[in-house]
Amino acid sequence: MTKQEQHTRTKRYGMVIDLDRCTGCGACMVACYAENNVPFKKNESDKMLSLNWIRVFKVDNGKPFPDTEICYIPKPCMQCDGRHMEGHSPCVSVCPAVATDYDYPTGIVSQIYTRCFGCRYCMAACPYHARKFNWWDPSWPAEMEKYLNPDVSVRMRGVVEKCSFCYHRYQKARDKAYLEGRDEIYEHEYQPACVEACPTGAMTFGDLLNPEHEVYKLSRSKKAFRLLEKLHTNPKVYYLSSKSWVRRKADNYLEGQSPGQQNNARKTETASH
Amino acid sequence: MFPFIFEWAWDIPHLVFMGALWYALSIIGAGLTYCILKSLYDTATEEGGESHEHH
Amino acid sequence: MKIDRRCFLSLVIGGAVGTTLTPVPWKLTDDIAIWTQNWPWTPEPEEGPSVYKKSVCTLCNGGCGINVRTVRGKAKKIEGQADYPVNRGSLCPMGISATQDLYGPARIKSPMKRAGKRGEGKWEKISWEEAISTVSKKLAELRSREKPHTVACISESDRGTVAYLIDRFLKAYGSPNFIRTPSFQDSQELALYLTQGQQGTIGYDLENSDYILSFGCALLDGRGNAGRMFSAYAGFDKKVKLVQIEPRLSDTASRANTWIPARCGTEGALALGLAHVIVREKLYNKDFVENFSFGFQDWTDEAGKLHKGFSSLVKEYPPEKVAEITGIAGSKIESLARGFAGARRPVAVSGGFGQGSLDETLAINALNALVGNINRPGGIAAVSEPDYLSWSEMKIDKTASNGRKKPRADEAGSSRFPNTGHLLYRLPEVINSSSGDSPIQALLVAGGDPLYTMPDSDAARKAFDKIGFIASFSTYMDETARHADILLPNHQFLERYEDVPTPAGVPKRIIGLTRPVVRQQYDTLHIGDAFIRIAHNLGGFIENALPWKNYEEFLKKTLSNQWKTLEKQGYWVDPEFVIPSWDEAFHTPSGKYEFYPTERNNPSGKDADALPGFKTSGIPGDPEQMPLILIPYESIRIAGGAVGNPPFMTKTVDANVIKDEDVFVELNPKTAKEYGFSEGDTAILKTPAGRAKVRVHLFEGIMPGLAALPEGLGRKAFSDYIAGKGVNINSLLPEVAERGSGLNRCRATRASLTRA
Amino acid sequence: MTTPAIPEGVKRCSTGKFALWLAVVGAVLLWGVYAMFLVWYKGLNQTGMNDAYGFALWIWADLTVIALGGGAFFSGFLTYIIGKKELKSIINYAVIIGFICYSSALLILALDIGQPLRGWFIFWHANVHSMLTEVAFCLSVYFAVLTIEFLPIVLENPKLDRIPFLHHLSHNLHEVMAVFAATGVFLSFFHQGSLGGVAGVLYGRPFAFREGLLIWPWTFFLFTWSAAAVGPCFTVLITRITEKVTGKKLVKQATFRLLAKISGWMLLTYMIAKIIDTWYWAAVTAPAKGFTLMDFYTNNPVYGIWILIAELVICGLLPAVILVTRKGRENNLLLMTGVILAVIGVCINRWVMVLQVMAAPLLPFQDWYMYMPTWQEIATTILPIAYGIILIMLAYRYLPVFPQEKELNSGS
Amino acid sequence: MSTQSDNQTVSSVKRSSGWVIFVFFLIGLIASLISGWIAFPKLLYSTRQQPIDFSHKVHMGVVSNGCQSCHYFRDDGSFAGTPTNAECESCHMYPMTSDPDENKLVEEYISENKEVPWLSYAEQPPCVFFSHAAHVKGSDMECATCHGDIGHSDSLREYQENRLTGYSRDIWGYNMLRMGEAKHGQRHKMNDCAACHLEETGSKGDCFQCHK
Repeated sequence: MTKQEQHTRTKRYGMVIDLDRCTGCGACMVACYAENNVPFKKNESDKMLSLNWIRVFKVDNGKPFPDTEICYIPKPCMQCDGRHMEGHSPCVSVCPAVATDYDYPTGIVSQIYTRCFGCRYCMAACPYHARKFNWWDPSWPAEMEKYLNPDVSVRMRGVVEKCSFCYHRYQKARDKAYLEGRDEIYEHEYQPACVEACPTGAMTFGDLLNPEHEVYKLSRSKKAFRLLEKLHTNPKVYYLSSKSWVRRKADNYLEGQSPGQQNNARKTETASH
Repeated sequence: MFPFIFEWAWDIPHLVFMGALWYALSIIGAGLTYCILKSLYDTATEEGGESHEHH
Repeated sequence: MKIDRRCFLSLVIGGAVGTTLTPVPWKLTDDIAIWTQNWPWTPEPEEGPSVYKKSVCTLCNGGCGINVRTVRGKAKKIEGQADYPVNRGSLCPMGISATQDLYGPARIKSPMKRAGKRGEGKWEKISWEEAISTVSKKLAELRSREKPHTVACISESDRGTVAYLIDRFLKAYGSPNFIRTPSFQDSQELALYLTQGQQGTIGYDLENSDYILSFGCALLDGRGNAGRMFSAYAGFDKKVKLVQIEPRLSDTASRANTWIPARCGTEGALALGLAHVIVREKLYNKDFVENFSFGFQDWTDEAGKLHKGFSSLVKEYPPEKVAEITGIAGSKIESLARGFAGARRPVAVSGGFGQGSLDETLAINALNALVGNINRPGGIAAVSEPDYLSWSEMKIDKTASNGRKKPRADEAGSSRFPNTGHLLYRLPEVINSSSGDSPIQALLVAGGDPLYTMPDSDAARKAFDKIGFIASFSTYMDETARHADILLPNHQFLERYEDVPTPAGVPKRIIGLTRPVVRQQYDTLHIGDAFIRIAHNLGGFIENALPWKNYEEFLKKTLSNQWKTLEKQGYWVDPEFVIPSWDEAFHTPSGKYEFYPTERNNPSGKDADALPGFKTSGIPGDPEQMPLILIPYESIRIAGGAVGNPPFMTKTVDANVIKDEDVFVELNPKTAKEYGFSEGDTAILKTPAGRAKVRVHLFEGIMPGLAALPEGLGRKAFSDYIAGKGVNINSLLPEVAERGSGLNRCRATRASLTRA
Repeated sequence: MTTPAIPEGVKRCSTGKFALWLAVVGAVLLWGVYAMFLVWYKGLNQTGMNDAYGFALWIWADLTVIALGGGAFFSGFLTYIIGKKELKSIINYAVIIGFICYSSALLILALDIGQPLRGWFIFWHANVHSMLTEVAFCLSVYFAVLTIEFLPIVLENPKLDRIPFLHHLSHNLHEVMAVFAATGVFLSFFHQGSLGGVAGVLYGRPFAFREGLLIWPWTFFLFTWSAAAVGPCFTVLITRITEKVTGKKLVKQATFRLLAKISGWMLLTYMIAKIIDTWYWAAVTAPAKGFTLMDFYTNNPVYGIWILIAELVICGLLPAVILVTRKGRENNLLLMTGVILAVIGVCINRWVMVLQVMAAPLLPFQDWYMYMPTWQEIATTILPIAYGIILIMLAYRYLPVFPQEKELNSGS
Repeated sequence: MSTQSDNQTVSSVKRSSGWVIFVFFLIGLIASLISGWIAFPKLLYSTRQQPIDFSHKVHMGVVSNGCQSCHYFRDDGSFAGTPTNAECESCHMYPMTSDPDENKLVEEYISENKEVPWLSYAEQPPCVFFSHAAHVKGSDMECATCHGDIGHSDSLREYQENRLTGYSRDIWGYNMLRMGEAKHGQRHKMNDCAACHLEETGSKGDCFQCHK
């Protein structure tokens, strides 16, 4: 059983998205749909009725032509660590049936569709709208069921679903490691579909605690920030941007507060953990 | 809900929460059982077939 | 013993008590819950070993290498092929969604013939024998009446084996009408021919450039080859500058280091303004300009006539004047010119507003010549096709040779447009204006979706209605297929073999191999096989011209030298392709790069018409009646070409682009206020070509006075997941032919917006 | 002939008239039932909810009927535990109203979940950290208590009372009722609170989030307090409406006044706590998360600061003042105004704690989310009202609900 | 509407005695117990035979690498599970014996190029990710620990399928109440996994360890 114990060495898988590099092409969304069997409807224009595990938002700096700037913000599930970095993410503790849980070995917030009975409390709790409800029975026209990925179970009507950081890829990578007698998986072996598909390399994924992983360095960069930092949800999705207006769009600031101060405050807080 | 269910853990939250629940349930259960048994007894000790008068 | 109601009650109570002591209620409760977890109508994908197969995506002409994950013979997921020399692992959302096209409802599942009126959507299933013989009979009949030249074939590409096969078929048959669908390549190829004397495409070495000046080319919005552009962009370091010139803050503009919002259609003037500064300040590459170019200075021809040179032309475009035309400050123009000329490997890219006129393309190309970045790393280079398509000349009969000599129906190559190769734009006008029989009697649509993509689609449909026989070889039920008489569906690209020649814009010579990653799903036939079988049916010289058993045999024989490499790694890079040095590169009459394109078709004979001068923008429409200018914009999330959006892509589109069935027209808040519109209002958009119902979206990033609509919407065919959404921008854009080249001068139009 | 179904000594309308009204209300009920089956058969896409509005009209209705049904537990608490004998004359009706409210709440919950056939997971696989688990357990157990409390009233129907076993059962249940009532009060304190906790623990939702005591946010206590305050008001209101409709005096004025007085003081103390809570939230909790108070009340078509004023002043302090003053209670019009305002106040409170929580945007680049219920949602929300009316009609007609009715109407 | 007449009605009717009522209660009780314990399980499960009776015993004697000769791991670490024709074909392209089951395999499946529709006793629902690698490679577990001693069986037992859920009966187990110690190879519900995990690793495991 020693092997087993080594495998459970705590990781905190996280993502860093360089907003300066994101062109808003939507490949991450499409790759996610294809990888995770996300169904679609004829009318997808109501984004609050549209299943998207990752959605790319278009934001602008609000300045008039020609000083306008736009920035795209891809937003998957933030896989929050919770207020005191102990897995008390906003959604996990509210689920009455333990259908969503904090996976301690990886830091990923799990969602078990067959356990969920659709009370939607987790959706009310999530400040990022990362959680989506299956309002309809999923259906695929023509013979499109053929492209469904067997590694990810298809969700039935009436349950909540969300981004899992393509956890099934982690499961598969571990299988391979077991077969090859390794205790650890390599950084490149476990990459979510969106990160892999990003055609401009704006997304990076890995263990935030492992100094050898790229995200370790990137998440500690001066340009790094997270969405709604002030709610103390402690997301594991970091963003990079060289523009202060982008950072201002990522959180709420009272009159006179500047994004920089907030960031520094968070840095010292994280350091103390 | 029961100790043999996957989610069960012998920790303080479970003991407090489920303890209170089972405590309430047992009071209700005991109360109901008492009432039913007592009523059965009362019915049996009365003269059979005789209609009842109001108290 | 008396049995009464109470006994029955007792029995029931006993039964109820007993039942709770059996597994029945408890097991059923659990099993019913498990049943909800496993509803039979919720699909359960079959497990199996993952097998990855390499291929090349042909949904657009980008030609990206892909890696397809299959499980038990089903295509599951498409990823970019990391080592493919074009896209290097990057892939656009369209390519990722191709599995939806493969298995989707838009597929034509068998050959069919029309059962109702044209376009009515009623079809009758037929056998391949019947389909092939119907087409053969029609073609044979036209030939027997000595009218082979009234047959035309529309294709999306004129390169690669399939195009070659079809062209060869037409030659043997006797038709000159092999027509490629229009694209930004048209003006670039023409400009390349006129300035460098080379047939081929312009390759832009964006990967090695350090200053990319894009004249409205939607590099990151899906123009040309999105996969390659994304991978190039991913490789840009901080030193690379991207400058985007266009009036709307597109994704490309938003990612650019500098966004130059020049007025719509004035890109050519801006290029000349930049050239003015470069010439005035002598920032140009003297070696190249003095030794390897022609027509920079004024020159005298053999007859002794003095001609104006390029340097004299640009004198007419001082920054102040260009500022007035373009709306970009003179100082900005100067700094831009200095930045461009001062960069180590600058490159100017054309391709704005769809096709771009020849004048504009020549002016932009001249910038590359000025800085001497032709055939240099980070610059431009002429890329001609590799010579693997070298089948021996065939014998043709008299009917065929007579037919071949007839002028093309689209007037390309005619005295009016002698240098232009393909002019599909012209076809509707030629047909509609002809009295009597249509100059085209039979149309074979072997690619593209002309009824959707052509400007002024009403006119196009009218012209198509005059054509007696239309056969579509489309894989999908697209707009043109819906209007055809007979359908001969091609395999989807994930089911077929095909070679993919170097995508336009790539400065290399590459052949990629599309190959079946899944077995054929429906009763379809490779388009190459269809033509071979038609040829065999027609017999004679035509059969002899296409002597192969099937397409696969033809392909393997054609690529016999490269086949092994192609099978192994999925692509072949021509090791012999060397970009020639300046003294060997140019095949123009002067043997040099021609700033003054002497070969240019110039009926007026004036220098001003030969040189790429700026003609005041020819945006059609009356400014009094139609005060706005409508421009199309490309979105990487909406496929604007022949293949319609798969459901996945439409799902990514924002709610302020499509809402239910409506498309949003982008307006600057100032403009909206001027006309009294606010966010979400419905409005009627009118242009000289048509009218449409739209909604209003306010966007600060668009120039006041403009209105913008996305390309790729308003489809009437394909699938319920895209059809009926929004407006086909092409139907609102009138066609304006450029004098001399016949190319569409400007993909913009005047428009008015009124309350619905 | 058989035993009369109608209790002895009281007059009820003719069977025909009764049936007619039953049919009218029954039609509304059937409409609701149809909508209910639509929702169960086709799923929650029949509603106006979306991913931003995981909770909507139903959860509001749930919270509201439970708050209003709080009259049962609080009257029970006053009657059986504090020993207010005067309330015996209204406790039966309070229990029936409570029973209607709680059964409706459970029905709505069964509708509101996406997978009703897995609903039992909430008990079986309970997560003890979730406020919703606490709600589910306390709600269902308390409903069982209410049923037990309701049972003897049903058994007092003359026909049922003839059956010896049931007669004894009714008698014996009465004997130990205080034990059940006490258990009910204990449960009710918790689940009223945990309903408040549902919103209050959402630390990702600054509009709802409140700090608190141990695991309970302040909303936990505020919800219990407000239900205790307004529940009796609702009992008074429904009793008065019943009196109006039947044209009879059913409960003594003194009982109404006593309930109103207790409600008034509860409401006043609740409002003081609520205002302190609001102030602390606006001054400390929200700013720590980057929000000012007005961020929650601007830039949207519905939620203006009016809603806060309506809840705290017009439907909070005002009725509290009316009900605590003797003159206010003794003036019939003022009393009823106070009672109605208090009921509206708690409805507004539950509305904002559910709907406005969902509506308020969090990220600066997001907008307010608006929501419009579908007819299916409205029909199923009206369904409990129709069901309640029918149950009240039946109870009033066939059960000895009001012990004082004979005495009060002997003159007529 | 008089109580008088009603009284008469009631007292005039002879009522059945308490004993009779109790007997009826017992009849109800016993009937429901019998139907619940005996008839219900029979009704709930349908029984099917494997398409071909396979002898693990015979094959174990022939192959070199034990179970993994046929039930092998793919290179990517995934477990191939039930063998497909591709594996059987290597020996059974043509019948090697006169065994009727072997002949059936060759004639009906291999030569027809049709996969054998084996019924998998331990097939987990689609929401479950079961890692054979973690158990067999990571923890060196024997196949028999979960699947029982099937490797030495001469014949395939019948397959029972739950009519409601469509799952093999081996998931729930043959004991309707799932009481007592799990018999190896015949109980594969989550709690069975958890029990073993708790014993072996000290933790029941996280949800995502086995769910997908």
